[in-house]
Amino acid sequence: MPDEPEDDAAAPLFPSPPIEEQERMVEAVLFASREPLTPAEIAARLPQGCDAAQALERVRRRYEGRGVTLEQAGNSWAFRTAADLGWLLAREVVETRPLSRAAIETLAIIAYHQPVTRAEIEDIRGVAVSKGTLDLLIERNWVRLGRRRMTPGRPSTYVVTEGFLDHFGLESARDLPGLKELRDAGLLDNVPPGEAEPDPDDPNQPRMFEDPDD
Amino acid sequence: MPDEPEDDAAAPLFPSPPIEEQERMVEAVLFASREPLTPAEIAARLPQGCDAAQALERVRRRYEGRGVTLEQAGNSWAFRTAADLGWLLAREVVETRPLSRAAIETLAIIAYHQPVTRAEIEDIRGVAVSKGTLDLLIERNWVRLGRRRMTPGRPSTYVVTEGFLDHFGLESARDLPGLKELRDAGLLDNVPPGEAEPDPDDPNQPRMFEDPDD
Amino acid sequence: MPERAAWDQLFRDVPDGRTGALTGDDKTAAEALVVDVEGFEGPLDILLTLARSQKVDLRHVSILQLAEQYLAFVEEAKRLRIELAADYLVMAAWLAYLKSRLLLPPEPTEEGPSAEELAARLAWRLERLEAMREAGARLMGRDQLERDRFARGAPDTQTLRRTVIYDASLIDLLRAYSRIKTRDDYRPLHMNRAPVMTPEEAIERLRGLIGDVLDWRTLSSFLPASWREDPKRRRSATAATFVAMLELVRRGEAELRQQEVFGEITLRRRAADAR
Repeated sequence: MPDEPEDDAAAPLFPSPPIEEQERMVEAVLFASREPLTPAEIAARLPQGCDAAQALERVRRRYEGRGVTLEQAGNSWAFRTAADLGWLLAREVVETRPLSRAAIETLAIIAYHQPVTRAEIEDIRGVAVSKGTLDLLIERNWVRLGRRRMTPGRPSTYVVTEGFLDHFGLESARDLPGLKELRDAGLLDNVPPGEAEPDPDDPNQPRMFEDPDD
Repeated sequence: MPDEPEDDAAAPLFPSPPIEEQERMVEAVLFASREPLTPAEIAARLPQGCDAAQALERVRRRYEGRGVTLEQAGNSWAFRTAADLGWLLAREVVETRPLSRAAIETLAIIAYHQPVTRAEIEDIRGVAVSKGTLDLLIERNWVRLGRRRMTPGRPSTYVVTEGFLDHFGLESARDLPGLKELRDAGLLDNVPPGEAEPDPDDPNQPRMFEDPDD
Repeated sequence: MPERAAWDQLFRDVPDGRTGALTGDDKTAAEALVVDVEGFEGPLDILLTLARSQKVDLRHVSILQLAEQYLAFVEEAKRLRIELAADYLVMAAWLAYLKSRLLLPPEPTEEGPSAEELAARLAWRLERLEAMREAGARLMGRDQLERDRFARGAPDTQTLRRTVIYDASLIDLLRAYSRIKTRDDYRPLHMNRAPVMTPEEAIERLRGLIGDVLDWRTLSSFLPASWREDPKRRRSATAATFVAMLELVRRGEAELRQQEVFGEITLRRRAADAR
């Protein structure tokens, strides 16, 4: 077994590979993974001195319009078959139980209102959210706990994950369909348009689209 | 290969997609498939009138020299990581474990008594030394074989290596502290033999039964 | 949703909130509602369905009419002895209150939001719920992973190369050597001086002594002089000698006697003829 060099942090012993070669490497690493990878995760597998971001961009461009394309979901990247060819691949579909209406609504509310507390979800739906519904969304890796709200009781908030973005083919939560229209119509607020902040106990009215990752 | 499906027995109801589009389809089908696919299997998934063999050949050429290549195994085709990049997918996990008691004692005896034969090590430890223990120390590049002893049977001797000195920060094996220094450092029991009653609770007191060799 | 259709049917027939006598068919439809209440996601969901039956944009829905529709639904449920969950009843109470305020001229002294504001707020909540419902549908209509877009079917398995590096420090090395040297220097000394008498030693000793013991002798009289003073050594020797006595009795070489509980244990050689 070769002895590991003791000093990893030192300057690279070899010059970094040419960018074309880095591109091949990124291609190989991403092809091999089902899960989206962040540039940092990719960089960790490349030799020292590689520019993962640049190589990634080259790969993305190379696959533009192909049958397989490089997709971004949040901060992560993955190869996915082009959406227009989905009909060809019907036999690859793994049957999953369809989501209940409650789960779909809850998911939409979390996506459009994130970060959102359980009480806010319940206010919008007008009904209690069952623990099972949230558990299911968390288990599918579409929803996770966000930061606690700085209000009395410090309630947990829910946000959508990169897994959610990947699943629904969204680059970021900002790309949710109809987001702008809903926001302009005041339908993502906690109070009807024109009504003042109604609740003096709740000074930090949650704001839409705080970045879940910051 | 002629592109004209005119003389086919069953004329397709729809014009077949352009070959570029067929290429995209083959790309997507192969990417999403869980198993390698034969040209016939691919053709069965493409719309009527497609030329799977030709599209496959175009895909193969497109991926030539890339990080991922289209490879044939028997009559089936699948995307594979380029052979020269396989190492990218192997993750190195380095685990550090403490040397076993048997190994560290053997190493200490070799360091203090080198050159020393296996029989001598066993004599000093009072326990047999397994071959695995010596092999481990040799593999770790801390011990190597020295000259044979000029005694009957010409047994091998063991000595410590440069790697050993390097790892333990010693100029030479003679730098190892002597018995008196060990005693002063509190490592050796410094009560001269025959004086005070040894305390049975003293962990340094040998037990009636040696721990089984580890 | 077939149950929903049945339900809509029921209320389309009574848009002004008055229910006439139910025919047999109506009754069947109303009973389908029992199932349907289960299917509804709370009072707001029912209100949204009722509002849609008004066939106008939600912004222009008549809240008064909506309140009446809802109250009619609750009445109907009561008549059919359908158990409604508490929140449906809370909503009914609130809507009854809202209805009365919408119908009566506003009292100037009354504080808080006006009836119109409350109505607007309800309308907005319905609109918001509907917006989220549509957003959910749009989300589900997107190109979903493993339905419309696919990940690599046969991802390469990551091989994990595990390298174990054994490590030790100089102090480990010195401790190890000291341990060996300590063992060498003191082992015989410690072994002899350990304040423990083994049963084997005691048996040897007792067998040597017992030949002379024709009369009962106490256990303690068998202890060697050097094991009598130090309590630890005395305890160990006593235990070992007792075990030795039992062993000799088992072998038929001696007899034991204890005349009272916790009394002295005495021993003598067993007469040869008694064997």
